[in-house]
Amino acid sequence: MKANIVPLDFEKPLNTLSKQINELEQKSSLVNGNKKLLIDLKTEYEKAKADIYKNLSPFDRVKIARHPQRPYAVDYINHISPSFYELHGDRTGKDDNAIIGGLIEIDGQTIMVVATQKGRNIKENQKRNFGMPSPEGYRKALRLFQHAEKFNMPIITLIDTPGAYPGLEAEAHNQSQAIALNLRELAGLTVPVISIVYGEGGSGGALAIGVANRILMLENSVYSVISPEGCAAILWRTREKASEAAKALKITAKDLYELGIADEVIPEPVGGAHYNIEETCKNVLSSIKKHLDVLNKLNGEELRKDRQEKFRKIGEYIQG
Amino acid sequence: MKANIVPLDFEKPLNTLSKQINELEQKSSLVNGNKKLLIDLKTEYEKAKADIYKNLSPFDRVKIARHPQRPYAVDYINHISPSFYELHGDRTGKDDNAIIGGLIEIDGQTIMVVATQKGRNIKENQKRNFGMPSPEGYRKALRLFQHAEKFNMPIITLIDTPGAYPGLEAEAHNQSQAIALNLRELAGLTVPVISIVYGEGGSGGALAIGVANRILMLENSVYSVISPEGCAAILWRTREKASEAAKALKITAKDLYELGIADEVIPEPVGGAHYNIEETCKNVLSSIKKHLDVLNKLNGEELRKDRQEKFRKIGEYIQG
Amino acid sequence: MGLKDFFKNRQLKKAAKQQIEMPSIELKSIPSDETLCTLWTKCQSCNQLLYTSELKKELSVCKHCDHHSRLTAMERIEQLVDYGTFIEIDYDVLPTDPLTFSDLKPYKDRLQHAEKSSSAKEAIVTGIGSIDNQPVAIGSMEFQYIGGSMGSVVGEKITRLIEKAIKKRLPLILISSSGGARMHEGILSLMQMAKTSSALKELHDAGLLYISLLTEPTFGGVTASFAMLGDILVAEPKARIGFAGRRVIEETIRQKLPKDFQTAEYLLLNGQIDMVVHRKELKKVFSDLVRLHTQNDKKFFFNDELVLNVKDTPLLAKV
Amino acid sequence: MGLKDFFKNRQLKKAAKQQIEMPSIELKSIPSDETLCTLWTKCQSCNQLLYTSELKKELSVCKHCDHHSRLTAMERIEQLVDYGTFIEIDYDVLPTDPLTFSDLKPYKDRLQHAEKSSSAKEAIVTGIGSIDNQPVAIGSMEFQYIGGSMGSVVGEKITRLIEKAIKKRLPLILISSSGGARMHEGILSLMQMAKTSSALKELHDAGLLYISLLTEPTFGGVTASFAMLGDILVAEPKARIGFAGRRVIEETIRQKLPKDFQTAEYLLLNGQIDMVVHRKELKKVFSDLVRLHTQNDKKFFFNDELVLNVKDTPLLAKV
Ligand SMILES: [Zn+2]
Ligand SMILES: [Zn+2]
Repeated sequence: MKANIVPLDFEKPLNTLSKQINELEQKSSLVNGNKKLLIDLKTEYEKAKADIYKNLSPFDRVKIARHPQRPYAVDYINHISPSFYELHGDRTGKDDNAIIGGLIEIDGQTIMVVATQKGRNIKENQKRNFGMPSPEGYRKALRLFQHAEKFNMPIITLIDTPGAYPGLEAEAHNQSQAIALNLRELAGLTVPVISIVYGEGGSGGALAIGVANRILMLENSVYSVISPEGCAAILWRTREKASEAAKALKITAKDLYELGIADEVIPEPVGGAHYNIEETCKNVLSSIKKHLDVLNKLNGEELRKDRQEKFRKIGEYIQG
Repeated sequence: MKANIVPLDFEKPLNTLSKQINELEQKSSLVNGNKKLLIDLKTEYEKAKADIYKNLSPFDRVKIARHPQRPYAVDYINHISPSFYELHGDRTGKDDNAIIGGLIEIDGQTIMVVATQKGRNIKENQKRNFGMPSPEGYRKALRLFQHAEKFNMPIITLIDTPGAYPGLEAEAHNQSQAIALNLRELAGLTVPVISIVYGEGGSGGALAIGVANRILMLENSVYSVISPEGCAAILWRTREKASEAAKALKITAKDLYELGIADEVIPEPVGGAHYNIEETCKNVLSSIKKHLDVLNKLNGEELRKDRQEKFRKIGEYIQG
Repeated sequence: MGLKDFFKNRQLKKAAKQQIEMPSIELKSIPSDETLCTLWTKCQSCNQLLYTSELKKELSVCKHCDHHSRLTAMERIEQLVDYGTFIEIDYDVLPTDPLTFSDLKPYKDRLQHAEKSSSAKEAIVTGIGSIDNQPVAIGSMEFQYIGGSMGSVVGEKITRLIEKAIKKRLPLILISSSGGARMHEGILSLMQMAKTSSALKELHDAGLLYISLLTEPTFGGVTASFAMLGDILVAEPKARIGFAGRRVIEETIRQKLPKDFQTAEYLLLNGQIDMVVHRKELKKVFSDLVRLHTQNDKKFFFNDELVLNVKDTPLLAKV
Repeated sequence: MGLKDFFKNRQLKKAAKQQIEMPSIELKSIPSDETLCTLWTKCQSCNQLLYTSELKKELSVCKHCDHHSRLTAMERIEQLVDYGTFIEIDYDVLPTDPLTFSDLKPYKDRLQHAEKSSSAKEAIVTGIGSIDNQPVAIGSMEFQYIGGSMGSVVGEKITRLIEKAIKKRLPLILISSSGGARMHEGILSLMQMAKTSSALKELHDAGLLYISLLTEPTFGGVTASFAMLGDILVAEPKARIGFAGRRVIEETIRQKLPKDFQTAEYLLLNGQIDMVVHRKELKKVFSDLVRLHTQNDKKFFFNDELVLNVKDTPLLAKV
């Protein structure tokens, strides 16, 4: 257990063991019995660790996806590009900080990055609105998508949002239309679009920047039509059943990969991305490069068609 | 002098004569002297009328252009088309009533009309903001221009505005950008665009819906880079010199025709459009048809080029 | 002649009066027993009792308070398209249970129950019909079927309808009434938003007209995808339309919302829709809009083969 | 060696330190006598006295309060383009008096006075230069010339610059500083808004980059046309930018405006511009932006003939 990482509830056993091991190790000399105990504890720790991380429930993944120390968009941006020119505003009255975007570079190719961004503390979250974009945020995103289209820049979107903001002003400014228009316009772009769900893929608010040629998901990220809590409240009539809902909804990276929605699951370090941000970013970058290499070989029309066909195929029904 | 028409200051002599004539005519029988007087008065009236309307100063025209009974956009629309489907809103939070727009028909051709609209009383003017559009109004206009482009509809814009609204919210919502974008996008359209200045052509606020293949001006309308009062306040340091400014600025329909900006001056009934709205609308409609006939024969690229060339040529400078 | 037959006849006669030259063949959507046996209907808004037959004649608009009561998907279509011209397509695209989803009740059971209670096979009916002799592709949502929620079938049927509209160069009309995406198909439901919007991009680029009619209620993933992408957005009076539900918003912002919030009139005022149209004006407005958007297009022509080309004709229709 | 020559030399040396490999030839814009004789400059913002030469070295940014003081059109260009690469074009497009306009003073006289007081021939300088060896089309407004107002000449020179950028496939940079349209040319000035925006439509459709730099102050017809149409909008700190002037707005709405109203920072907060950039960072930012927007474009190549093709070379420049 790494120090200064806030443990999740299912990690508590590890935490206890880790403490005991630490205490024993602090002691300058150990009697034989203690040596034996230390070895046992370490074995137990490794076993517990393996058990826990190999048997994470979907809702455990939700907890990891929402971990307050999980890397956010700016962390990825800073790790994968030597520079970042952030571009601001929807041009019509607002710069929504729940969505950030701008120019980065990968292997000498300019890329437009557009991402949802949460804050790490109250002040930051006031600014970022807990990563819940307003219509103006989606309109800023659209402006940047169109900018990328004009200048032949691939687009990478980084997604981690509880969803589009459900507020009075958001409705008055037509949240629905902002999302809908992005869905339509993303579908028509002739540059590569890669979306990476790195935390919570919160319904339409996530999809609004997620109509991509490739959807990549970090191992412990989730993507869902509704939050487990919201689903539980409606279908089970209590938010307490969120864990059941998480399972039923099939929201983990693995689920989405199996359903043919996610194109790749990007591995995370044991315990989750926050245990090793560098490693996570390295995995993300190498995955981006791999997919970009393929997409860069397609021309504009092929890229548009590739993206549209990806979504055209989604859905299960019977006919006859 | 027509009853219930509010006379303008320079029309006062006519009003007095007209009253005297009416009073004489009311009398059931006239003594000879009175008969003579009546004839003299009528001669004098006709002479005064001819004098007044033939020697209107530019600022007199401004007064006619701003006459509270002058026909407005809805009047023209109702007279020139059998139906009007008004389309509302910028889709992002506001429906600005200083700009109206929608579908009309002329000779079986669907046309998109976009117009500034003033109100006739305090309540209406609250709604119409005295015909001063907000950025959202220009964005509604842009939406309708793009709609027209998609469905191959000619565009007619009807202009009568003191200018774009200079307010706190208007600035916060980027009035400049709203106008600028309309200038650019209008320039690129591949459908015919005809603009008719029917009252005040108030600077950038008018031009924002006035980048057209043909600019037509009603006889007593004006079109200016700045209001005569505003110009006088800056250059003469007193608004009292508005009349001089009006003259210096060359803002009448005739001036603009001579400067090569206006393509046609549409005649008004003696005294101004408000003396005979039917006749005015008939003149407007026949002028529209004439220009539409010509423009309908051009293809999209020709229309765009025709419009761009019109503005490309404007400007006087010396080279060498 | 039993009571049922009596009413059937009565309804037919009423309908006949409404429709010029309506041939005396059977109504396509046969009213359920329940409907037939209900002489009176209570207005949901003003509580007045109304003759059911008269109410239908009035397009289900209350004559006392002008309340637009809910219609079935087929009633919508019958009110809008020329009598006998509607040909349903893709009626055989049916729901399955891709996630083997179960909450307090298995999704499979919900589907069965929905079919029974709504007399519909899914939450949308799509097809081709004509409005004042102008052919259109039309889809109409069925709120009675799991709250008009969009799952794979709704997404697929809308997408196919759009594809047909593109192929035949037809104007598209979609009538929404939905609580949003269908949870029971999880991420597949969400992705229908992208699928339908992507198809609409092609329609848009093809220069075709799309009129979206928003009816009580339209929310969530439906509003945030195809329903808001119309070239012209029309709503029925007082219809509630929005992204998030009122309660969710009140919980989030912790304040009371204005009474008219998310009504059609509120949306009009806030620049989100083009017009609010009374149900009795709808057909004329749609007819005019289709005409106004097609008459300039020299490439547009009436496709005589149109109806014959439609392979899948589920109902005996006057062709 | 007189005082004037002394300062000229001194300035040259200072400039030499700033510019790598700056050849010791004459500075293109020869400082006026007034400038040369002014050892000290008082900061307009904090009133501190500054060595004029040092202030210039600091790009006219006050070292005490960071105030970005006004630059001439040529100073702007010199600060941004690689030394010796700027080639002015259309320097011979000169103003006339199309309306024979006269207020308290004839426009002709104002033009003469403007030329004298600003040492500029009109309110804009346009040309071709390079930024870190990347060729760009660049225009820079001269506020000292009738408040940087846009009349026929400004509109014509900008339009020609845009046309050149399209022809040579060059990124465009326009630096605005203007009170708006020039009243003395009446409607002709207004129409320059349409003319420049129309040209920018062509540039936009040609897929070329346009960076607009907004500097203190940019208002009226300039903001409401080309200045707001950049792909990227950059402003200098605290620059005031808007459509209507502060006083006009206060008179209209009859309330006091917030203190930061219409500042660059206010515009950033209100989503109207992409970034506020310190003058000392400007060249690097522009250089990066040009590179980032051109490196993906396989069709883009460095046009060696570029400089040679420019017919009108007014100054002896290092070519
Ligand atoms: Zn009622
Ligand atoms: Zn200072």
